[in-house]
Amino acid sequence: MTGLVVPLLLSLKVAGWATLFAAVLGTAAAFGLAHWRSRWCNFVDSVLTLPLVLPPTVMGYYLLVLFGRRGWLGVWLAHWNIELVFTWQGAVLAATVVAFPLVLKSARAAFEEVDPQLCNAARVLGSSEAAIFFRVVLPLASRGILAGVLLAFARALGEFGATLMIAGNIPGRTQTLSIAIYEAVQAGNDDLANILVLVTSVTCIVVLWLAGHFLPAYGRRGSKR
Amino acid sequence: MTGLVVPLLLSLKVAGWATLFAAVLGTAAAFGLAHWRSRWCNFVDSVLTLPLVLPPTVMGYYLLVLFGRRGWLGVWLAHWNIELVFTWQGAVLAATVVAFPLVLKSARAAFEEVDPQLCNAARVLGSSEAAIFFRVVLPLASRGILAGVLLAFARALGEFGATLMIAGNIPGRTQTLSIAIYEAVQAGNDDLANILVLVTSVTCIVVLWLAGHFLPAYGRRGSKR
Amino acid sequence: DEIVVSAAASLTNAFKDVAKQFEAKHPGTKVLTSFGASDVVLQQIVNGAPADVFASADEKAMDKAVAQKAVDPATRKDFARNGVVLIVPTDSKLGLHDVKDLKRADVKRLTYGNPASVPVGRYTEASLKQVGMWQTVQPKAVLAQNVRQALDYVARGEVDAGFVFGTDAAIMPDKVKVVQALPSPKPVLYPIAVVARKGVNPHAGEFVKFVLSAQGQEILAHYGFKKP
Amino acid sequence: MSVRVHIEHRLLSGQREFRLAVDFQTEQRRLALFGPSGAGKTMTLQSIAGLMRPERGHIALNGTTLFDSERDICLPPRERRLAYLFQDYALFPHLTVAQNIGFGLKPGWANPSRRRLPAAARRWVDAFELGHILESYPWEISGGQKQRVALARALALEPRALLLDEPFAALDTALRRKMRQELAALQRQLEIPMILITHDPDDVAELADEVYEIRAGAIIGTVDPAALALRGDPRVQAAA
Amino acid sequence: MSVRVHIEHRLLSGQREFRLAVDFQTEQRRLALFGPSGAGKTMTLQSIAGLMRPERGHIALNGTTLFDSERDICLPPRERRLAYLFQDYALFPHLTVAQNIGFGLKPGWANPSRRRLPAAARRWVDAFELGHILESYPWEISGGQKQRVALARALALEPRALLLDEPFAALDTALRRKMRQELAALQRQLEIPMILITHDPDDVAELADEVYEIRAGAIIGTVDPAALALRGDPRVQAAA
Ligand SMILES: Nc1ncnc2c1ncn2[C@@H]1O[C@H](COP(=O)(O)OP(=O)(O)OP(=O)(O)O)[C@@H](O)[C@H]1O
Ligand SMILES: Nc1ncnc2c1ncn2[C@@H]1O[C@H](COP(=O)(O)OP(=O)(O)OP(=O)(O)O)[C@@H](O)[C@H]1O
Ligand code: MOO
Ligand SMILES: [Mg+2]
Ligand SMILES: [Mg+2]
Repeated sequence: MTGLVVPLLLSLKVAGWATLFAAVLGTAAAFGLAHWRSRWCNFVDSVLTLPLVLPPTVMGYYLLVLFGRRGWLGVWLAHWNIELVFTWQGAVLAATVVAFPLVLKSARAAFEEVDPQLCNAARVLGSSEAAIFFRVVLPLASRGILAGVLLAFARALGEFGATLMIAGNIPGRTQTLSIAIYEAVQAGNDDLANILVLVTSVTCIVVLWLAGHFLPAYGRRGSKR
Repeated sequence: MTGLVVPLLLSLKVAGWATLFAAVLGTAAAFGLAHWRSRWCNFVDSVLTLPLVLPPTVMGYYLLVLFGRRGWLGVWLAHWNIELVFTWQGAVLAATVVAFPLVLKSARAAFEEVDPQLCNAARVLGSSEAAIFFRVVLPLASRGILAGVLLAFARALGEFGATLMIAGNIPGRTQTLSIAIYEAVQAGNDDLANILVLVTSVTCIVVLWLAGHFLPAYGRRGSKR
Repeated sequence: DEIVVSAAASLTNAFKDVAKQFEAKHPGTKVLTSFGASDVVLQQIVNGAPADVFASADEKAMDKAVAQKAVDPATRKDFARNGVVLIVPTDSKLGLHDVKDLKRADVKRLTYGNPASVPVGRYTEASLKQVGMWQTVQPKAVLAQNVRQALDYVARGEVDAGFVFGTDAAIMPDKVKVVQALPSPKPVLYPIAVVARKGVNPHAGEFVKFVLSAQGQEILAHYGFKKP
Repeated sequence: MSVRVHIEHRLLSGQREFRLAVDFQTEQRRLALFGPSGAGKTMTLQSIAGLMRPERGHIALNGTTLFDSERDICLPPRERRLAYLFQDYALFPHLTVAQNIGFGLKPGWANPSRRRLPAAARRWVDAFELGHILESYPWEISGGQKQRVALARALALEPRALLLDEPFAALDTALRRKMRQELAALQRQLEIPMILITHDPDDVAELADEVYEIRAGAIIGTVDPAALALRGDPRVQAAA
Repeated sequence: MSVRVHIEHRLLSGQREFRLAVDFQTEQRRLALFGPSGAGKTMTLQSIAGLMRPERGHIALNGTTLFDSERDICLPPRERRLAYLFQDYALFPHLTVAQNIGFGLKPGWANPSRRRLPAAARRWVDAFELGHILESYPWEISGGQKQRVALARALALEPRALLLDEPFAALDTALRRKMRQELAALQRQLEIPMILITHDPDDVAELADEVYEIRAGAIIGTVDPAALALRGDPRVQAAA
């Protein structure tokens, strides 16, 4: 039983933090891109999507090279006593990087759908651009952003290639559900694998389902139909 | 040089087909979910998101169990002389399954944003529900759907866990760019790995960038700002 | 106290057992294990993963670790020996009896680990070259990312035959059948060493000693490994 | 010619409840609904068009039952073939003015071409002075232009009846007068029923034979179009 | 009190070009813009409010320069502190009526609470009869209700000037009269300039001291409010 609970809690912790980071960073980047009217905009967008394109293991390898003891970011972080390799914080880093583009793209599409006339309305009512973002744009784009955040959560929960590389596979410390499943499949332990898959699936369904209930009420304008 | 071209073309072929399938199936499923007003709706949505949550290798394992020579779907397909294991078609299957939820979630959010009043306008103008879908809903949701499709393409291009499992790693036949990168990194062949990563990145950036230019023009209503 | 042991995937079952018995003998010490393909583990250690002990499935990976000064060469010891075997699904109707039978046209697909990164693949390549079968076998191959994947393909009947370690074949006696043990030009040896880093963990040396002790060797033997 | 409407509906929004209970029947062809803001005029029109399904009641037009809650009949809007002008226009934002106007004239699953205007639509484009904005998108035109496009789109279809929700509210007096005449001409020519929502006594005077006054969701009686014109306008009272 | 507007702008939509070249200056406090649909009235008002940046020109209000292309001055809309009524209302769909009206009264990064209405807004809620729909969302209210909410939202702010784009178009005669009086009272009380776009001669008669006629993007002259009332209305001509 503890064999299930520990990786489950670890997975939720890692996926939770990663989703939070990906949501904040992805939304901020998307807002920037949606308002930065430049030819380079789509280019930067494509570059930021790369973590999705590279095989996670390769992503993980580069993270390892960058954040390892000999990597220049790793050396820098060591000054602050932050260690990422073989720690759960490393797993959060891996999952964040991989989940980030999912929020970015969804949020950007959502931001660009917001009627600019409504921003104008807020402007003449005296709102600053920051206030407009939080009071008008963000709520109106929330449905699309939420879709991206849920995708990010699912992806973070399932992430394992990059995690395995940078955080390793240490039961009780960095062995998330995904890695445990991988190991069980590799060990030919089909029964354990099936149980773990079931736990992951149920967890994910429950979380996504709950999130579905927090959809903002004004979105229900379709109810007149 | 051919060592690059063959996996590149294979990757594009696999990612292209997978994106096509994921786009059509994901959009259809999303439309169904956006209009099916039931308590089960969010549940089904969560279940359909599962391919994103399970580690790709595990996804591949289940696909193998299902579509392998002894799997019940594999046996059935064998009657029609369709073989998926160790063929590039298998890679398409793997990439499609993994990319599908990305289209689903983005498209669903986009569909739910379409003003139902516009559907009503089309209804009184004599359009059938199918015509409304193609003439009103789809174009208005196209930005969000496109975001999802681009994510799906990137994911399909980067897919390797599930592909490796079901399509295997046969140079010149099922060895996609991602698998070639993985192999190079695993073998400690950093130079080759870097070149392959560069090729993948450039390919992806170019494709995503081009796609950005096909964004529908009416979406530019923000230009008044 | 904790020690972190990074080891080859083929050692998974055996080393978990070793760790448990080591903990029993040294109360208060906790052994954390992390398994992966030898070369993956190597990369992690080279990049400064906080591991204390490295156990690899072949000499090549350990040589690289030494070359990159990731492990202390003075502590390096071979601790186990293994062998490569040719296996087929138990219900195989092809009637293979020898490596040479792989020439036959009705053998369409077979599998082994990718020689570029998987020790078992490197051993397989050397053996097949020795018996002059490499050119024949290579075009029919599906490369596996590690031993266990090769085993899995055979167990599911997706391929007609495959090459794995003897210890892996022993995991699924009901699904795969060993046809032949391959002669190997160089012995299949597993080296172990203490990772070199600031403030070496004093328990690391003790763990290596335990693996080499009579008790450690007994556990490994239980999982099918031979003495080096 | 006959129009028969008897519907009941209840709408909840937060704590607030709005009850619609509209009942009228007439042989007249040109009707107007008249009443204060929020009285239920739009809702009545939407029920007739099939955009809203009332809880109870029946609706019949020239003997054809469009809706009957007891016999569980509810024709889809498509089969009712009515022209409906939305109070907020509901123009398709992804289509040009020409495509918006041609929308109903082009069957099938594809939208009309970006430039070519169907012949049937030409009449309304000319009458409503829309020729120069055919290639513009809805966000590129003015409020009054939007309203005229919406009206042209609705009328181009040769409908079985006209349902118009404040069709001239955003127009200047001159245009309003011209369009009123066009509409009256069309109505004479096609001999179809028309139901009009308006706050303008001139519209009523020129376009309606019978005026129903609606308040808080219920018809409270008919008003004489001429009397309405006088009642509504203090200047005329002064002049008279 | 003085209003000075001199702006030039060019808008392209497909092949079509629209040229705006508006120039007027006055010491009167109550102005009206009058002209056919598509003449450039809304665009002029948007330029004054800072929602559109004209290519050339300057705009000054009571001596304060809001815009000057030569000195590269262009105050952001926020700092102009004007009340603006959008022709299409532009209500926030994610906020209730109460929140919409209170939007400008609540500074900071959070929206006003769902129910509590700021005291400053109460006057307009009462005057425009919006009390019963405070908790409804914009898609749950009628066209005229939307217009009144938009007007209340704009007026609640104690602005430096009023810019109103067809403020009563969707309202019935009785409401219109009442709101016109409210607006006149506010305007007298605050002593601020007001620019009004309307097609209704009654609005002009009651709310404007000076009327500019605008056609095809340019001011073609002023009109006497009283004359306009007579010119616009055939019934009055008949009665007179
Ligand atoms: N979706 C809804 N939910 C709840 N109440 C609604 C909804 N839609 C409209 N209402 C209410 O129903 C009443 C009638 O609305 P309707 O749109 O029919 O008014 P109307 O007579 O057309 O008014 P106007 O002249 O202002 O357009 C209004 O009080 C409105 O607030
Ligand atoms: N974004 C745009 N691009 C190009 N042309 C535009 C754009 N917006 C408006 N126009 C054109 O500019 C002209 C003036 O528009 P404006 O909205 O100011 O008219 P208006 O006087 O307010 O008319 P109405 O009484 O119908 O509201 C119109 O002919 C319109 O088609
Ligand atoms: O034990 Mo290995 O490193 O997968 O051949
Ligand atoms: Mg209405
Ligand atoms: Mg206008």
